[in-house]
Formats: sequence, structure tokens, C-alpha cells
Amino acid sequence: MLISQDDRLSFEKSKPGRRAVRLPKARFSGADPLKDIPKGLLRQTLIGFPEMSEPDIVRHFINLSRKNFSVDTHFYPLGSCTMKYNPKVNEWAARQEKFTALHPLQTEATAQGMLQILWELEEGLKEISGMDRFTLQPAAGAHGELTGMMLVRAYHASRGGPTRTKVLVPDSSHGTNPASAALFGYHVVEIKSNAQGGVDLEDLKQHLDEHVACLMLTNPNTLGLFEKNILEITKLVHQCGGLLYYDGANLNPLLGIARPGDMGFDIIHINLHKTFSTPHGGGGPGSGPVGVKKHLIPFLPGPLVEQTKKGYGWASQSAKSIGRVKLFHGNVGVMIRAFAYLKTLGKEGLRKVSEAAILNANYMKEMLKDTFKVATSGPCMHEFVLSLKSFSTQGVHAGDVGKRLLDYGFHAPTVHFPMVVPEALMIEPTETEARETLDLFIAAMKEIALEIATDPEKVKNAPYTLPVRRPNDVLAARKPILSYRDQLREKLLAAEIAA
Amino acid sequence: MLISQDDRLSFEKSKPGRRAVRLPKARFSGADPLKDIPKGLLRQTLIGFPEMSEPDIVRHFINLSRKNFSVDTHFYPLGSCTMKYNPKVNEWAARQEKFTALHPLQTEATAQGMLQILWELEEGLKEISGMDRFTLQPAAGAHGELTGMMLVRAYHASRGGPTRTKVLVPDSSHGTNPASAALFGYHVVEIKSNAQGGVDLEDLKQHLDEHVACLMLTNPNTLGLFEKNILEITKLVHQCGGLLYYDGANLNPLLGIARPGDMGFDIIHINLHKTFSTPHGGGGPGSGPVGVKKHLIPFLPGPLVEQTKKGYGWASQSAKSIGRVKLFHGNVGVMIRAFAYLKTLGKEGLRKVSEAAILNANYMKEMLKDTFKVATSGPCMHEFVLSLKSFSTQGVHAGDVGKRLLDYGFHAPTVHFPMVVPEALMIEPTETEARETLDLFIAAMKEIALEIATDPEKVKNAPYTLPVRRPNDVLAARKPILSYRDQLREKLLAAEIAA
Amino acid sequence: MPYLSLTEEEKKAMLGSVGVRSFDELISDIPVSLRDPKIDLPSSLSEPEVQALISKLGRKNTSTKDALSFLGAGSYEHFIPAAAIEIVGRQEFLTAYTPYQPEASQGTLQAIYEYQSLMTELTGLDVSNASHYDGATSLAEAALVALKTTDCAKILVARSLHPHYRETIRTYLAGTPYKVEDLGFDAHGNFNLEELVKKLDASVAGVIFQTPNFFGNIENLEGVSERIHANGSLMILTGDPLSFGLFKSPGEWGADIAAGEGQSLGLSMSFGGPYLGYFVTSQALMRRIPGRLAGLTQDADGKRAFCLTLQAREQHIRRERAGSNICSNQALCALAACAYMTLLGKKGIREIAEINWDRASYLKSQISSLKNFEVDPTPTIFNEFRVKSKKPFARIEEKLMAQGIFPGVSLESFYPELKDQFLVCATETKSKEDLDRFVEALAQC
Amino acid sequence: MPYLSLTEEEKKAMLGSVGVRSFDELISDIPVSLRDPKIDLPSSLSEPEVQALISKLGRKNTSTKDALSFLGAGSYEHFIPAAAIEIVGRQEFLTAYTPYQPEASQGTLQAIYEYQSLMTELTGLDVSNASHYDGATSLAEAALVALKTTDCAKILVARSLHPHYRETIRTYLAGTPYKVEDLGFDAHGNFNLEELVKKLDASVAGVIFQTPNFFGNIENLEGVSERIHANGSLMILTGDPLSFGLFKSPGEWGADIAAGEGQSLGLSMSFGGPYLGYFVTSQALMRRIPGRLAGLTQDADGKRAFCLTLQAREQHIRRERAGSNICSNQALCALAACAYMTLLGKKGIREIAEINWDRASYLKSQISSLKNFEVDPTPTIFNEFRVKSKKPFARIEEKLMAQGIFPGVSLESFYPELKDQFLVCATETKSKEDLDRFVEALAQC
Ligand SMILES: Cc1ncc(COP(=O)(O)O)c(C=O)c1O
Ligand SMILES: Cc1ncc(COP(=O)(O)O)c(C=O)c1O
Repeated sequence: MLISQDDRLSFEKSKPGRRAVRLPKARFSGADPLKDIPKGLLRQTLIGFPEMSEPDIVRHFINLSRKNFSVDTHFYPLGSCTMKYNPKVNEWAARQEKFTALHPLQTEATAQGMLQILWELEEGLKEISGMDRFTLQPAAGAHGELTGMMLVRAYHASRGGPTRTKVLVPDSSHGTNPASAALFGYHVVEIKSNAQGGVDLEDLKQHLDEHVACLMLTNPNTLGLFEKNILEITKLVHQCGGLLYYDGANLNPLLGIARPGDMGFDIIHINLHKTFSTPHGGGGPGSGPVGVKKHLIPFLPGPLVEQTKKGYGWASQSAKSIGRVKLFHGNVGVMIRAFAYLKTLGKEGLRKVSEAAILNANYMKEMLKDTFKVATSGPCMHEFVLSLKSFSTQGVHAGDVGKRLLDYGFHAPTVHFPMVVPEALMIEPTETEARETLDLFIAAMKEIALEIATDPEKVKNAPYTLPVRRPNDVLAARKPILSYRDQLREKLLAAEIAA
Repeated sequence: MLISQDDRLSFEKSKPGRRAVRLPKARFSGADPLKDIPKGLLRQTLIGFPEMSEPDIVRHFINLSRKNFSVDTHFYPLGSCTMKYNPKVNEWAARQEKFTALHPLQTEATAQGMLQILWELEEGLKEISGMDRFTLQPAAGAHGELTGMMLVRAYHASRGGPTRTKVLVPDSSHGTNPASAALFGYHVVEIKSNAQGGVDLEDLKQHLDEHVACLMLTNPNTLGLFEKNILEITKLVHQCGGLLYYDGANLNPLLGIARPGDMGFDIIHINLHKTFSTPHGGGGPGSGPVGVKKHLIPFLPGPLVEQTKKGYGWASQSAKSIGRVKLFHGNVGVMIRAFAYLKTLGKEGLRKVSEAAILNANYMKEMLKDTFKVATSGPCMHEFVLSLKSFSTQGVHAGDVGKRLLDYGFHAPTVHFPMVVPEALMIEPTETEARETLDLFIAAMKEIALEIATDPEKVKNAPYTLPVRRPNDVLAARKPILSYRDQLREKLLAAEIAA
Repeated sequence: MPYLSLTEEEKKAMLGSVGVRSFDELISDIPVSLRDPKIDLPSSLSEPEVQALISKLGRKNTSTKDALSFLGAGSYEHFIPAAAIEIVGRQEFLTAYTPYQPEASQGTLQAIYEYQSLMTELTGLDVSNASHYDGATSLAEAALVALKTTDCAKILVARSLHPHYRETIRTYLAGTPYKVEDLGFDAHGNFNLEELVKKLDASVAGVIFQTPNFFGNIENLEGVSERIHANGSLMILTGDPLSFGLFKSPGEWGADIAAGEGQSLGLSMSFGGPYLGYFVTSQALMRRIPGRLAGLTQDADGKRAFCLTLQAREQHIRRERAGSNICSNQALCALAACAYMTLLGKKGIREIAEINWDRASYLKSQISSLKNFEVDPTPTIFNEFRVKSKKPFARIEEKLMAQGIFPGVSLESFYPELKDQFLVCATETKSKEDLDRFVEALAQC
Repeated sequence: MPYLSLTEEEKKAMLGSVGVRSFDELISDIPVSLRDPKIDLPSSLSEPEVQALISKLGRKNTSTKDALSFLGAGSYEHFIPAAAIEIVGRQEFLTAYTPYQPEASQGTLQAIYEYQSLMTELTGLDVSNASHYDGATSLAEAALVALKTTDCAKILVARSLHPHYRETIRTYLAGTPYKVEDLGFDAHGNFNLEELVKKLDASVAGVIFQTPNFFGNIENLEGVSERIHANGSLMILTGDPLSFGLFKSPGEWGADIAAGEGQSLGLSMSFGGPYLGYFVTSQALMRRIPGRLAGLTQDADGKRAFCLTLQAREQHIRRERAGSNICSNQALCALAACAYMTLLGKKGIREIAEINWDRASYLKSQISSLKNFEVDPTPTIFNEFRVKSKKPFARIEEKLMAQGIFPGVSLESFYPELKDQFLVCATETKSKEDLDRFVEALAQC
């Protein structure tokens, strides 16, 4: 049995008196907390913490890790997430004590190496995206979007004129786009997609007026298509005084091929945890630097790194700055990884990455198109979307195919997104996968198509090879049990009812 | 599917033109190897190396690792191997650049911290074992034994007298004991075990004469018994001019309880990878420091660390030294781990370790004794041996029970050793295991006993939950395929035969 | 690029399979005018060169391992158990993403669930999310929750709240109809009850305090929650969670939301991030909580299983009507905190707080006795306290830096009125010799 | 002890289950006179204290990352790919033992099998074991194999073999009937063919050469194996395997056994260990090979599987009749080498050798031009070469150490006749600036 079946919680493995890490016994002050701290300020009880030995804790977590799929163990073609290989030298770099043991408020003179990394990372992002300045503060893509919305508001406010209350987003956009705009009080207007999957220009034009604050766009969009009309789109929005926001989650296929800055975007965020190869950590941390064109630089959150005669330092904050959006300087550990990647990439590497990402996706699309309906026509960029609507007759949904793929040793693609495609399966192979891996995945997909035809129940009830099978999320949401204390309470309740 | 089924070799995953690590392009010398190195010195071809990308290599090895049982994932009661928890802080210590980046021939002044560790480790080993000086050079237990045999020979040679050609070992001894003695040209004489499993004093006496160079003993012995008569044994051997060698593989239960030095042993090795908690690494590296009493110090391999007014340094080698037994200073990385463990242990920790090791073993023995025959009577030390002979009627062997245990999520105990017990199963829980783990193992053993009674085939064909089932070792030895090149040759041969 | 695997031959073959003659056909949607931008980047480095570069840049830093540091102010130097570091480094945790597929993510899900459970215990509240970006953003979202829940327009914020948190809250609310108003502190650096009572009116959605506050003081919040709740407002508390092992937890003070920074629970300082935003609320606010939640449920075979739950709150379902826009969070940091708290355990989590208090108390009393420095004896502290220098702090800092000591964080840049005052922090990482060396160096100033 | 888990209560209960009243009943076999020895050890340290101690001791070392080191002589500073380090750190590799249970060890077994395959490729021989302790012991066992296989009594050893290897071989054979005899070197440091021919007689079991030898010279062994084999003896070669990517391999030279040190294949210097003994032989010697062997076979279901094989050679089966006594080996180091070689791959393994040669060649020519130093231009080198100083080497070393440079290993302590000569090594870790800085510093001497 390769993986422990003892899947109890640490709390359930706890036994009074056990202990892992010991702490120094010596006390220096001679003071006694129970006597020298006012009683009213003292914590009364802390009963719920587990008590385990170190060997058991290590075994607990290592066995938990073995229950995961991950990029280092599995092909992980989760569309829109760019689950590319996370280079080990980046990890090595970020774990150097010379960086991990830096305090964020150290003097500039004692952090010159660190500041140089931040500076050079920004320089690289500027070149690659065609923007003029970046803040590295935002912690993730969505945080970058929020920052972007603040910049939009501050910019328009600084110029006077009509109040701009509308933010336009395509109906194929990622959920964070409308959510970010709305969180900041904007009225979100959805722009329809045209038959090809791009922005419907006519629909766009109908919504363009002096109340438009901005259009948010990811390009290539979530269908994997480059917006053919991008130059016209950015012109139209600019003409009515709106700004253009670029959701950089899909920047990977454009490296060295085209730059959002050249397309006319004013603001952009980049997910370092996608295009710049930093690991996803089971959900984070990421990093979402926000870049702007010159006219927006004064509004950026501070502080920014600057280069002076004495080396690198923090620039004083502009009077127009929206102010900081985060504690200290952002997710620096993630930036060190991205910096190491940038150095590895170099000038020569950019196009190699994007070309392989695009080629891998097109190859898969082509090999699958006879078995599955592709949501778009023509070549795709780094990802593509299948529509599995035709299997509805057998009662099989996109999510079922995703589950069945797990049995074949592949992480599921993104399922049921983008919402504009019914029964969507969104596949992003990334550039770091070998052709053999793609071929194995393609074969599995075809096998599953056969299974649907001959034995749909098999697919509908998958997976069969994993620790659990189809956790009931309706139950989970109806009666949320979100902590061990909730569990205990439930048990007590059940016992009372029984009694 | 949690673990990749793509179990091809790296060689089989190779494709011409792929590459992982890149190296610097710049050359400084202007020289060209093809021109500037005499042709006769150049390698002609190196065709067999694999060509893979880094993402695929990482996935390859990480998936391989997931096919292993290990202490960090499984209970591993492999008798005689002391598979205790390997503390993470020891790993952390050994991985510090301030140690990994030290060259063995650096000047003493630049390695004071390192030398201090070696010094203090030796001091600790001396205290714990009751010996007077240690060499840290030997790389493992067996290497320590060999070193010990050299010391024995050098000692006797220095004293003149009769040539001592015999080394006595109990029939229950570990295979390395007779092998080490024989490798060094000694005539190995096996001493019988008595009915209780200890050294048969009468048999011992019969072999004691002026040709005895030494008696090698592990105590507790491989049956898990402390030699009651140890003081008499050491006296007897000493009386006939022989030396006493202590195989310290089983030192774990004696920490703080008794010392080999006090028992009368002249030479001892200690397995740092057992008692001192360093990891076993899939087979090594270990470390087997050899300690001696005063009269043998001049013979130790050099150099030894000494403390001087200026700090720590290398003592000049004694004229009587047997000479070095290894390159440089031994497996230093292992020693750093052992040092960290020693510091954690401290005075107070010693007895806690040995008591828990002994209690865990006795508890298991007691809980299993009604279902399985215990090879010894009375309490055991840190391990005990079951004899599964009674199951032979069902055709089930000790090895089968070991295999079946794998299905229950436990590594097998040592099987078919010691050889003096028929159908032996040698169980060493170690002190770091929790009682719950022991109970689960005990339950599994009882379950298996039931299976043997009701469905012996099930046990004989186990395991069922692992990547492979009963690799054919007879086939492997008959037609050894020991490398990928052997495989290719086999294939070619098969093809020729077919043609 | 070492991370690619397509060979030239494969590329050709695959282009063939796709049915195009050249790669450019695949990107024909991209206007030609945009293509092939000139990008000015240095050449690609090989791994040995990257390693050498990183080492060289590292050497240009003086880290807190090279110096003796008493810097705190929201980022704390703490011991991290080696086991926690190994757990966080497990590739299956590190290189997975959000557990959208629960069957393939039970490891991450159970770990998050355990994290949530630990955080509810530690804060004394009911429901923890799976993590937020950091203390500042978590607190800003807590303010938003208060504003939306109460439908009021104003947030009161103690000025003794970390200045970066205060600034972030202001940034988040600037340009919205919502308002932020400060609550001052008294001469000891504690909040002002009278001022609070005066400012509590119908417009107040929530009140935010920090304890230990930015000056290191443990606030006495006796009776505060009653007053806030009587006003129909929410009480939001933040503070170093490591202190909750010894001092009253947000739950015990009656808070509705505990939101803040969890860096001290096993994360390195790393020049400011990645850290860990914690967000824990009362049961009543459960469905208002931003971010992911892991929940317990059953699988199709009746087996216990974990999955993400209450997803209807989130952006990927609810889009512009979502309560928050957060998508990626700080999952790996939550895992680190989970491992840290589990390794310290019930006894350790109290002891570590006691030791911090002991070190800082010792240092405080030693500095008190120095001629040129003043320390206010009144506040109860955790691991940090305010020192007033009679000489210019810049001079003090310069002198100590020359001896390899980072003396602390200047308060003047944050509070112009606190001239020559600085924050000194002492955690369990400081030995008695370290503290005495610092005191001795100050004595020489 | 943080690594124990039995609580006092459990201990009591378990003693009860065992049926004894006190722990002492369990150890009643131990004579009372032996019990409870007084052991003088410092008190137990907690983990934060251990970490602090280790850091402090580390700071007392000047490592080759702190200084610019040109030390070699059997331990080499090389770049190690980060991926190799992560692979070796995998807990399932690190905390497993010898793969006695193949079903539970396919990971370790396949990795060893791949290591064996790579080593046969690299050395140009047929059968590799799973690892030996290190270069010195591996070579000593090779000598034993030669002695036993040929039933002759003498081993000839080139004096240009690493002095530690030579000493270890002597230690292993001292007090046995076997003899060791030296083969000298010429003025260039190369072995002496005439001397070899003269000494090759019926008593010779084997001859041991090193290439690149201890002085860094690539030996020209043309025609040597023919002569040795004609004499009925075995040819044993050792040398830095990293050089085999560029220079003739032992197989190509006609060796019967390649045995030596594999540290340069991805292992850190670590003050001398743990390293990796490699041991590779011709097919003919397969059953004489010491140590573990992983082999390919089929499982009960006909699936490909790996297992330890030819165990009948080994001590745990054959006891005193075993060919070797080795039990634990250096498996994890073999894994490191396996990962390293796989990551470098076919092209990289040649390139890395070329780069080493390039760096050393450049440095050699630069030092040649210095007034106070002499370098013999004749030998072909790999990454190391001999320098003769006109001034006392001790003075040179002192001067360079003061500038943070480790200039190289003095040869005089190993070969008294080589006064003021030292070995200088330059690997791929040195940039042009590094080399020029060294030359500049030497020029100032
Ligand atoms: C298109 C798109 N935009 C935005 C985001 C949000 O990024 P983050 O998760 O870093 O907040 C994502 C993340 O999946 C995305 O795919
Ligand atoms: C009793 C005993 N002696 C000696 C040894 C040999 O030790 P090593 O494997 O370190 O060479 C062992 C190893 O298992 C052993 O158990």
C-alpha cells in the first residue's frame, strides 16, 4: 500500500502529552507571565491544538502530499492556469538565506542585491510587455486587476470630465475581471462574443460612451484566440476616453511575438506564477505586477525601486499615487524565482517558449478535433476549448471527462469554463511538455470517447483509482463543516439527537 | 492514478536533440579540444547517454520516489537496521553551505567549526560507549569491522607471541562479521548459540586458545537478547589473550543504560546511520566510527582531530597507525547529522531513547506471542524474532508474511535472519513509533495469521497493491541484466534468434 | 531553453500534423504591425551562470543572519522548524494548483482544512478561510465585509494600527463612497476609549484595532466589543497571531472578524513576502468570508472527503456579484503555518509566546536603565516595544550598523510626532549574549 | 526528546500489557554492575538552540563560497544542478534502506539500475555495482579482486595515484600475504613504461593507474593493457569520471576494472564525504564484483521489475565465504550521480569536460607567463596541473589566503621531493574574472 490509509486529521491523531518541537528552557527576565501580566490580558484556554510527535507529524504531511497531483508528478493541462514546469534553480535561488533572512525595512545599503533583482525584474517585464513602469506589489492576478481599477479611477478623476462608471468585459472573460471591477464600485457591462469567439465589435460600439472607464481584455482570450481586431478595439475605446486594461494571465504565447503595450493597452498585470514559471503552491502565492504606460506612472502604488548613483533605492512616493495596495514590497520570494527564470530565458528564450506553447496546443487540438468538437475554428494560441455538448445525450458532462482523465494519470483540464461554451473543456498543454505526453493524453481522450459510446456509466462515475471519488459538494455547502471544531459540534448534535 | 505508469527507463524516454541543463558557452583559452589534445587521448564516442528535458527528468525521478516505502511514509520495522525517524533538523544542518562547500584539504584555520564538530562528536561517542578514542573514517558498519580486524592484527603483531589466526563469531551474528574477518585473512570459527539464544559458554571455551585473535559480538545479539554472561565472556577471551570486538549495530537499546567499554570490549564500531538517527539513503551512506580502549589508540587510522591552544587541528599520525582506511576524513555529512542528534539528545535524552525502544519491542512481542511463536523467552531488548515455522504446513514462509504486510501499508520486518531461527521474522519497532502504529501493525499480523488459516494462497501470492509483485530473482540471477546495454544486447540476441 | 523538449524534427512533424507549412500561419491573427517587437534583454544564462549570479547578488545583501537584528514592525525574525521547511518543499504541494479536482488534491485540501481548524482555535473564532494575500489586504477586505454587512459608510481605524495596513485600507476605499476615520492613541500608545465612544455613531460599519498594536502594546479591550456591538457595528481585530498563545485572542475580546498577518507562524521574512493573510470570522459572517474554504463532506462511496465549498460566494461562479475578487491565495504559506502550528503543538504555541515576551521584557528592562534612552514602563508588551533616544536616532543607527547591529525601526517616518523614537523587537532567536551585546552597544551611544 | 511519542500514561499501560511492574524488569539480563553508567554529556538542546549552534559553528569556517578556491587533489568544486539536489532530497529516497523488498522499493531499484547503466556507458565497461564507499576503498577492493582472481600476490601501483588511495590500499593489504609495489613517474609526472615492463612478472595480479593522475596529467596508456594482459594480470584504472566525457575511458584503454571516486558527478565536497566509490568491470569479472547489484527481471504477472541480484556473492548469504564484506553502500550518492548524469545528458557530459579543460588550460597558460612560477607545458591536462613556485609555497599560500584565495594543494607533504610545488585546479565554477584575479595575485607574489 503505497499511500497511508490513515487519513485521520492531526487533531484526531493527537494524544495529551505528546510533543514535537521543544523550545529553550532558559528565561532571562525573571518575570512570570502569570504574575506579571494583568490577568485580564491573558488568554484563558487554548485546548484545541493537537499534540503529536515529530515523526508522526512528518509522516502525516508527507503522506498527504502523496495524495496530490502536481506538475512535478503529472501532466496538468489546466486551461488558463499555465501549469508549466517550475524550474528547480528558481526554488534554489529563492531559498538562499541571503534573501529569506532579509527584513523588509532594512536600510537600502544593506539590501543592494535584493533591490537590484527587483529593478532588473521590472526592466525585463517592461521590455517584454512594452509598458513603461511596473509596481511589483500586487500579490496575484486578481489583486493586480483591483490595482488596475484603482489606477483607472484615479486617472479619470485627475482629468475631470464626465464620471466614468462603466467597465466593459467580454462575456468570455475570467471571473476575476468583472469581480475586480465590481468590488471597486464599477458598473460591469458584458460585451458579447462574436461567432468566431472574439469581441463583437458592434456590441462593443453600442456600449462605448463617455461613461466608459475602461475595457478589460485578456488576449489571447479564454477561448485561446488572439483578438484579430485588437488595434481597432483599443482605438475605439481610447476614442471615447476609456482606458484599456490587459489581463496578462494569457501572456505566455506572446513572449517575443507581440506586446500588449504595442497593442494600445494602458494598464496590464502579469501573473508571474503563470508566464514566469513560479510554482502555484496548491493555490498560491502568486505575484501580479501591474505595468502602465507613461501617463499612468504617477498613479502607481509606491514605493518603486529606483536606480541612483549610490546603487538602488526606494523612490519617494508620487503625490498622485493611489497609495500602497499591500504590506511591504509584494511577494518578493516569487519575484526572485521569476528573476531567475528571466535570466534563464534571456532574449533568445522568449520566442522559443511562446512558439512551443502554441505548437503544442495546435497539435493537440488537431489530433482531437475529429473526436471532439472544438469551440473555435482555425489555429489557436496556447490553449483551446472543446465543447462536449454532444455527449449530453449519454448524460456525460465535461466534468465527467475531467474525472475520468484522472484515472489515466492526467490532471483534468479546466471544466465548464469559459461559460460562453457549453460543456467546455479548456486545454492548455504549455511549452514544457513533451510530444509523447501529449500523445498519451490524446490517446486517453479518444479512449474515453469510446467509453462514453459503449459504457457511459463508467465515465460518469469516475475516478476509480484515487483516494476518494466525487466528494459531495452539495452536502458540503448545505451543512458546511469547515473546521475540526465544526466536526465535534456535529458529533455532539448527532449524539444529542440520538439520545 | 496517483503514480505514473510510465515506468520506462530514462534511456527509453530519450530522444536525440533534447537537453536539460545548459552550460556556459564562453571559452577562455582559445584552445580547441579536437586540435589541441592528442587524438590518441580523446574519447571516441559516448553514445549511450540519455537525452531528456529537465521537466521530464524531474517527473521521472519524483515518480520513482513515489514507488518507495520509507521511514517518512511508512512504519519500517526492519530488524537489525534501526529504522528510526531521521530528524529534519539534522538534514538542515548537513545541508548548510558552510559545511557542504568545505574542501577536505583546507587549512585548519579555515575549518575550525567543522573540526570542532568532529571533535565533539568523538567526545560524545566516547562517553556513550565507554571507549577512549575513535576514528571517524569508516564509511559504514562493515567498514568499521574491517578496520577493527586490522587493529586486531596490528595489536597482536606489535606484541609478538603466537600467531593468532582465529576470529570467533556466534552463529547468530550478522553476515558482515564473518565476512569482515575472512576478508582480512582470518579463519572464522562459529560459536553455537545456547538454548536461550545467547553464546554457548561451553562451546566458546572449547575454541579459546592462543590462536584466538578476537571474538566479535553484537550485544544485544540479533535475537534481541542481552548476553547475560557478557562479563564472563569478555573475561574468558581476554584470559586467552584475545581481543573483544563489539558490533555496535545494536547500540540503540543501551544508550545511557550500559556501555560496551564497561563490558570489557576493546574495539567497537557504531553505526551512526542506526543509533544516531542518520538516514539510510536507500542503502547508504552510513558512517561507522571505530572506538578503542587506550592500549589500541596508537594503532588507529589517522589523522585524528586534536584540541590545541589554537583551536582544533589534525594530530600527526602515530607511527604504529594501521594507516588510513579511506579517502580524506570519512562521511562527514553523516557526522554532522549525528552531531546535531547528539546535541538534541543530550544527557537527558539517552535513556529516554533506549527505554522507549525496549518498551516498544516488548509490547509488540507480548501482543504477538499468542499468535506467533517468539524465538526467545523472557523480555527482549529493542527487537525480537518470531519463528513462523508452524505455518510451513500451509506452505507459507516468513517471506510471504513480509510481502503480505506490504499490502497493509507496513514495510516487512527482516526475514529469514538470523539464520539460527527457522522462518525468522525479526522485528525492530524503534523508539520513535507511536503506540497506535504498533497496534495497527499487531492487528495486521493477526489478520494475516487468520488469512493463512483460511486462505494461505492469498498470503503466498501477496502483495497486490504495489507496482510489481514478486520479481523473479532466480531469473534475474540466471541471466543477469544489469544495465540498459545488457537489455539492448538481449533484444538483439532475441531478434537474431527469431530471424 | 532547458525547459523545452520539442526537437527541431518534432516541431516540423507537428507543424505537418497541424497542416501548416510554417509556424507563422498559426499566428496569422496577430496583426503584422505588432509582430516581432524588438526586445532588449540580456542573453540567456545557463544554470551555472544563474547560480553564480544569484550568489553574487546575495552577497550584496547583509541579512539578519549576518547582522544582529532587532527589526520588527510587522515582519518578525523567528525560528522555523526544519520539518516545516521540508513539508513545504514537497513537490506535490509546491507544484499543484488550487484543488479544483478534489480527488486529485486530497493532500492540499486536508492540509487547508487543518489550517482552518488551527486558525479558528488560535483566534478563538468560528470560521477561517484558506488564506488571504497578507495582513494588509486581509484587513482591507474585512473592512469591506463590515461595510457591506452593516450597510454603513464608515470604518474607524486605530492610528496604532500598522501604517501599511492603514494605508492599504485607505487605498482600497479611496474613490468609493466609503470613509475611513482615525482613532488616536494616548501617551502610552494605547487606544483611547473616550474617543471611540464619541465617534461611534450610526455611520460606523466597523472598528479596527490591532493588539499587540504597532508599538508593541497589548491593548486592553475590556468592554469595547459590547460598545461596538451596541452601536450595530462590527469589531475587527488584528495582531500577531503568535501572541495569541499567551494573550487574549480576538474571539475572547469579542471580535467579529480577526484578520491580519500570519508571517510569524513559520514564514521567513523574505524582504516582505510571500506572507499569509489570515481571515477568521464568527459563524454569522460565514457566507461573507472572502476566498477559498475547504470543507468536509462524503464521497460517492460514503468515505470522508474534503472539497472546496461555498463556492457560490466566489468570482468564478458569481462574477461581478462575488463578495471578493480573490482567486489565487497564499495556499503554500497556509501550509507552512499549518505545519508550524502542528509542530509546536498545544504546549509549544503557548511557550513560544512566553519566550518572546520574556526576551523582550528582559531587553526592555535593560534598556530602561540606560542614560540616553527612555522606555515607557506602563504598556504590557509582547515581543516589541518603543524606545525614545535622547540623541538623534539616525546617529544611533549609524553607530550600531557599523557594529553589525540593526537597532530597530524608526517611528518618525510613520509618525512625524514620534521624533527619535524607534521600535525594538526581540524574539526567541536572541540569546542572552545577543541582548546584552545590544544593550552594551546602546550604552556606548 | 522531540522524536519520541510514548506518553507517561502509555508507558505505564504498556508495561502493564507486558506484565512487568517496572522498566527495570525488562533489562534484568544486564548485570547490575554495568547499569546506569555516569555519562558526562551536555544537556539536551532544543531545535532553535541546535540551529543557532550549527549556524555559529558554520560561521567559524571559511568555505569555498566565501573564498576563491583552487583546491582539487581528489575533491572538486563543481556546479550541481538544483534539480539534482531536489531529487536527492526526496524523503522516499532519503529515508528508505537497501531495497530488500523489491515491491516496496522499485523507485530505488530503478534509479540504481539507471546509475549502473550510466556508469557502464561512461567508463566504457560492462558491469557496474550499485556503489562503493569511495574511491580509495573501491580501488582497494579492486586490488583484492585482482589478487583473488589471478591468484597472484602482488599489486603494482603507480606513484602518481592519489596518495590517499595508495595509503588505503596498503592499509587493506598490510598484514596479509599480499604485496604492493610502486611504479614511479617521470619528470613530467607521467608513468614510466619501461619500469612497468620490467616489473611485470608472474607475481603480478594487477596494475593500478590513475588518469588524469594525481598531478592532473592525462596518461597515455597506449599498448599498456596488451602488455598487462599478456602477463596474465589485470589492469585497474581510476580517475575523475567527469574527464571521461572528453578523454579516453577506462574501457577504451583496455582496463578490466574501473574503480574510483565519483564525487565530481554531482556531489558537494562536504569536507571529504560522503562521496561515491564507483566500481565497473568487464563481463568476465561480473560475479567477482563487490557490493549490491540491481538487475532487471519479470514479476509474477510478467511485468518488468527490478530487484537486487547475484546476492549469492554477498555477506548476508555467504558469510565468511563472501567476496566482500560490504553491506551499506553509498546509494544516495549514486542517486545523486544518476540524476546529475541524466540532467547533463549526452551533450552536457562532454561539454562539462571541455569547459573544465578550457578553464584549466587558460589558467595554466596565464600562470606559465609569470616570473616566479613554472608550469611544465608537456602534459595534457584535464582540470588540474602542477605549478612550481620559486619562492616558498607556505609564503605564497599565506599571502593569497589573506586575499581570500585558496591557491591550491601543496605537493610536498605527499611527495617530499616536490618542494614548493602545488596542484592548481580550475573547474567550470571559475569565471574569467576569477582566474585573472588569481593570476594577478600570484603575479604580486
Ligand atoms: C484569465 C485570468 N485572469 C485572471 C486570473 C486571476 O489570477 P490570480 O489567480 O493570480 O488572481 C486568472 C487565474 O486563473 C486567469 O486565468
Ligand atoms: C548487526 C549488524 N552488524 C553489522 C551491520 C553492517 O553495517 P553496515 O550496513 O553499516 O555496513 C549491520 C547492518 O545491517 C548489522 O545489522
